[in-house]
Amino acid sequence: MATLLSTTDLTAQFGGLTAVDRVNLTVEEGSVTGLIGPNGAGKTTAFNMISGFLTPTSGSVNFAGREITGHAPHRLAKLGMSRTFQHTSIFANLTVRENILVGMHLKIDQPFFRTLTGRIKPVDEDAVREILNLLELADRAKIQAGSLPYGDQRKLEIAIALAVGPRLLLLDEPAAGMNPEEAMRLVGVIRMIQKRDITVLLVEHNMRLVMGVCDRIHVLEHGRKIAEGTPAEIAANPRVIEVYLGKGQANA
Amino acid sequence: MIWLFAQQMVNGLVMGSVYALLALGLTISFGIARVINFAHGELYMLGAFFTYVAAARFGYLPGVGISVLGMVAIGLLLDRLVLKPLRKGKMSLWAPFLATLAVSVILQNLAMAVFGPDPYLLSSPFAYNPVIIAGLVVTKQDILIAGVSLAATLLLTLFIKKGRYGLAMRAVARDRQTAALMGIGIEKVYMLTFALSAVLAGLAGALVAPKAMVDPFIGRMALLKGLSVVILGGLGNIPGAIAGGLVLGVSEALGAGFISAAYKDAIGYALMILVLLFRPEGILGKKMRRA
Amino acid sequence: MLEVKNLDVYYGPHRALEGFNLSVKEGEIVALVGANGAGKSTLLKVVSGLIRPRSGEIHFADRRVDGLAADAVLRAGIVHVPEGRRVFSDLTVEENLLIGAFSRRDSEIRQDAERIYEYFPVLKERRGQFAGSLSGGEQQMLAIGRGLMGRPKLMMLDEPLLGLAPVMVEKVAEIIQSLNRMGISVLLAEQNITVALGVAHRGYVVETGRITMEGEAGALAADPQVRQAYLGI
Amino acid sequence: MTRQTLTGILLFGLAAAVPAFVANPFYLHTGIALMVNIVLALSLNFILGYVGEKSLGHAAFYGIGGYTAAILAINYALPAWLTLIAGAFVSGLFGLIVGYPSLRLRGPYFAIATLGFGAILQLIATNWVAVTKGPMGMPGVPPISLPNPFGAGFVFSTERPYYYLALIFVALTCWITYRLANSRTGRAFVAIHENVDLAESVGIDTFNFKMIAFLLGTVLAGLIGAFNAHYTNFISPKALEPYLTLNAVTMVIIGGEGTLAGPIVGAVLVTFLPEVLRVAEQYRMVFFGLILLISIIYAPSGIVGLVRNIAGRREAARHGNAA
Repeated sequence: MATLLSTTDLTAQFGGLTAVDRVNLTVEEGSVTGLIGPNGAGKTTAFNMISGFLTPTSGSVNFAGREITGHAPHRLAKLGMSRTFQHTSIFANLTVRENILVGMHLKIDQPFFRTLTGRIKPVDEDAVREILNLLELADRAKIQAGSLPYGDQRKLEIAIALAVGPRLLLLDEPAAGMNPEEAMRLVGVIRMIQKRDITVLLVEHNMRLVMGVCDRIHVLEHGRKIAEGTPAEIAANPRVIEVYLGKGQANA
Repeated sequence: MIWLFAQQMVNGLVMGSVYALLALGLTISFGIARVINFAHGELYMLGAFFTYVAAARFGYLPGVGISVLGMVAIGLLLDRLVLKPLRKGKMSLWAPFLATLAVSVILQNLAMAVFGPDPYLLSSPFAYNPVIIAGLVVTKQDILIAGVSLAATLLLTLFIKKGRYGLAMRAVARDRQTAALMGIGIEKVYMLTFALSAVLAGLAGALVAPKAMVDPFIGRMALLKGLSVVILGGLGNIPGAIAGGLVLGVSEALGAGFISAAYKDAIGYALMILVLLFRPEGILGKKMRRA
Repeated sequence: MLEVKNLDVYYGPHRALEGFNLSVKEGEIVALVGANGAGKSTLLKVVSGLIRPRSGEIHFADRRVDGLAADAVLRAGIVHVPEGRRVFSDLTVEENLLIGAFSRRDSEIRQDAERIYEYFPVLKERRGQFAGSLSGGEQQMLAIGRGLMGRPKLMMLDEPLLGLAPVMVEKVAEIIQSLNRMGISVLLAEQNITVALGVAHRGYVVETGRITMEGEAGALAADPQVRQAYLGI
Repeated sequence: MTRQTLTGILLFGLAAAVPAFVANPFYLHTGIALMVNIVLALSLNFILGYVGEKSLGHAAFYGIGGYTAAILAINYALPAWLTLIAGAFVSGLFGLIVGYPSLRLRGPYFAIATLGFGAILQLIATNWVAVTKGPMGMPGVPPISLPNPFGAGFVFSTERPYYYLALIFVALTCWITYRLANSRTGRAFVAIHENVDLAESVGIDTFNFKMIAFLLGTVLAGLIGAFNAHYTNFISPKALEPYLTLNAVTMVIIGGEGTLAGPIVGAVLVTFLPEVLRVAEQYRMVFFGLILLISIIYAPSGIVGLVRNIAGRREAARHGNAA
């Protein structure tokens, strides 16, 4: 497998505080990779630097063979990276279908002036339906997104990110606020995404989900990477157990 | 030439201290309550008119005092009637924007209905006797303006640094939720903020009125000056507002003296646009994140 | 002392707490453990009056306190030290302490501040510095000190160990126990099971807005199921 | 053909038939004033309603269009078709200059910059006497005339041709708005308004699209400003007055931002409501201020939004998903 995404000595400082400290991550093409760590470990900051929402203080990000450090998010989307956000982030006043259409922005070839003169090209309805079906949202297409139940809103977020047609999908705490059944169904969704040759990098607190779905896991603490490995390796790693459960649990 | 320069510097510092007052009011309402008050100019206008009405019976200085009391009431009304309903639910930055814009139009046109469009002259016993100090001409009114502005600025700074509610204001500005956990009545802090902000604007109006005319439209220019200063100094930045006010006053006076009096007012906007282009966080501000 | 009955809390359409029951008795340290996003912070915020519950009741010292504003809850004797410490970074250490006593009108505020400096000498050294310049552990001490300035009967601590270096974790754990010895009851919301259940008398395990286990702290610490709920193994 | 298109065509047919039945020039004049307001409101709607940037200097662009047309027509005797285009173009050029630095920034900077720009422009119009004739304004802007290569051109000497030209501009503006609604660009506009981070993350170049919306708005405002200068034969610094901006903002907000029908409804209300309610002249602006304020506090999505919400709730109820 080839490396799709890598960071080199990625660092973020705010004032005197170093939120992310020389972190090296790699994400193999086709894998589901997890980024975990206790709250405040710097996961979301790292995520924001990778996805272009935050410019790193130093270090670099490489994606699909080119350096993308500090590129604006819309440029990264063009290169095949899309993401979800920690707090539910949808277009609340648009319908579910319109949310997907906005997600397909880059796939619709229709410059501004053609909007005014030429025929408005019909949208690729098959693609829309496919995404809606994948996230089990097909029967909600005409509903205003803001009035969906919470679980459906979280699914819609993923649907929007998939509509971009990414090679790499970044999921920021996709299971936050989901009940256990919903979280387990999310495992199925992520597997399906993986089957479609989309690489996934996820930040998540729900360990059951992380252990169940990831091929590889990176662990951050205090802005530094403290471990990397398969779920089994991570679960057995004394340093990780100490971080999560406190001292003395490793040999319990 | 040197005399002209010095004279314009003095004139500039006098006006600059007024601009600083205006900008301080705008800056605390933005810094603490996240509201850009587009009716701030009308508060200035009301301060001048209140003084005009009160001075006719009680004389100028008592008139200024009465006007200040009136401004407290106006500030509280603005917060309770207009801004408080907008804080319910999710507060967007925009709703208070447009709401204060509407308030600005209402106040301006109410003033017009009451006083008519023609300018009034507010007379002050200090406005007519120039004093010559080291060859520079100033009126007592100028000295009063600079003195009161300086005193008000100092008092405000002191209050915010040392006062019990000044501390509360800073806490709310930084983190509203945690401030609530400390037992700070957030609504009280907002009321205080807008009362203070209105007093600062009204005081500026009351002080400048004897130097210029009073009409229902003077607020528009006052708002723009205040906003230019606030952009110059950095939004929500108190030392920035003071420094920005003085910079604007001096640049305008020098511009009027050496370039063109007609475009004196354009200098502020030109400065503002330059700052927006090259240093949007303001001269004294910290670097901000790209959008 | 604190009695939470049948609490339901919603964020918009999303249910954050469901049929939540919990109690803290006088003089007790109670640990509320569970993964991130389980609802621990939400419970604390509801108790301290930042969030309104949809249904259920909260009683404190024989008074009903649900629906009260944050300052009224504080005056009733409950102090909430929020997650992430949330010290006011551009206020000085001293100002942070003073603001913790904002709800008080008595004349002993200064004395209390001195007592806290005695207790946390590091803070005394830095009393004039901006709180933002303190290290994580020092900020946590400041947050606790600030909370003490409100003279609480019950102190609720939200993730006080988060992101602290191991030495600091032990130090803060000791502080929690000594608070308790001063006669303050403690509700401790924490991810770090070992420390939390180590200092607490009783504990509750929260998963996705529901309490799934409760009991004596030692017994919970020994229960393999708790560990499983955490690591997903 | 959708019901919406049908309604639109019907309305335009009706509007086009009006001059055939109405001879009174005052009524036609009111109709023209209404249509100028509609174009102004719809042009602001691209900025305020679609991408959600609070432009507080819209009158300035209307005024730029007017002054450009007036100066070119009076001083250089350029034909009206050219001055109208020039008015639109110059206004757009200034839109570019103002938008470029301020649309990049988040926060209130754009609103403040546009407000300041409006003030600078009024200052220039009042003081640059050599070009603008100063505060008294420029009378004698020639009427619009259509060129005729074979003889005398057709001069607009009555209200009727102006009425039709205004109707064409309304149709053009409505057409653009309508086409945007279901297009990629229109969706990008709304997406930026709703959630700028998410919009950026799906590949929308948000700065670029904000710029497009702003240029669209300023060009159309300039065009209708130029038209009005020819129609009234006059331009003065009054055309740049902030009250005009506020009128436009009121129309967009009370009607319902980000829709086609909203600003039109708003324009109708702002044009006729004071007449119907017999609001005294000097309280008219107080009245607009109050309805704007009430709308912001109690009906932030405007009249059209209220209607839609009711309809939307029905839709959700039908699907059994009202959460």
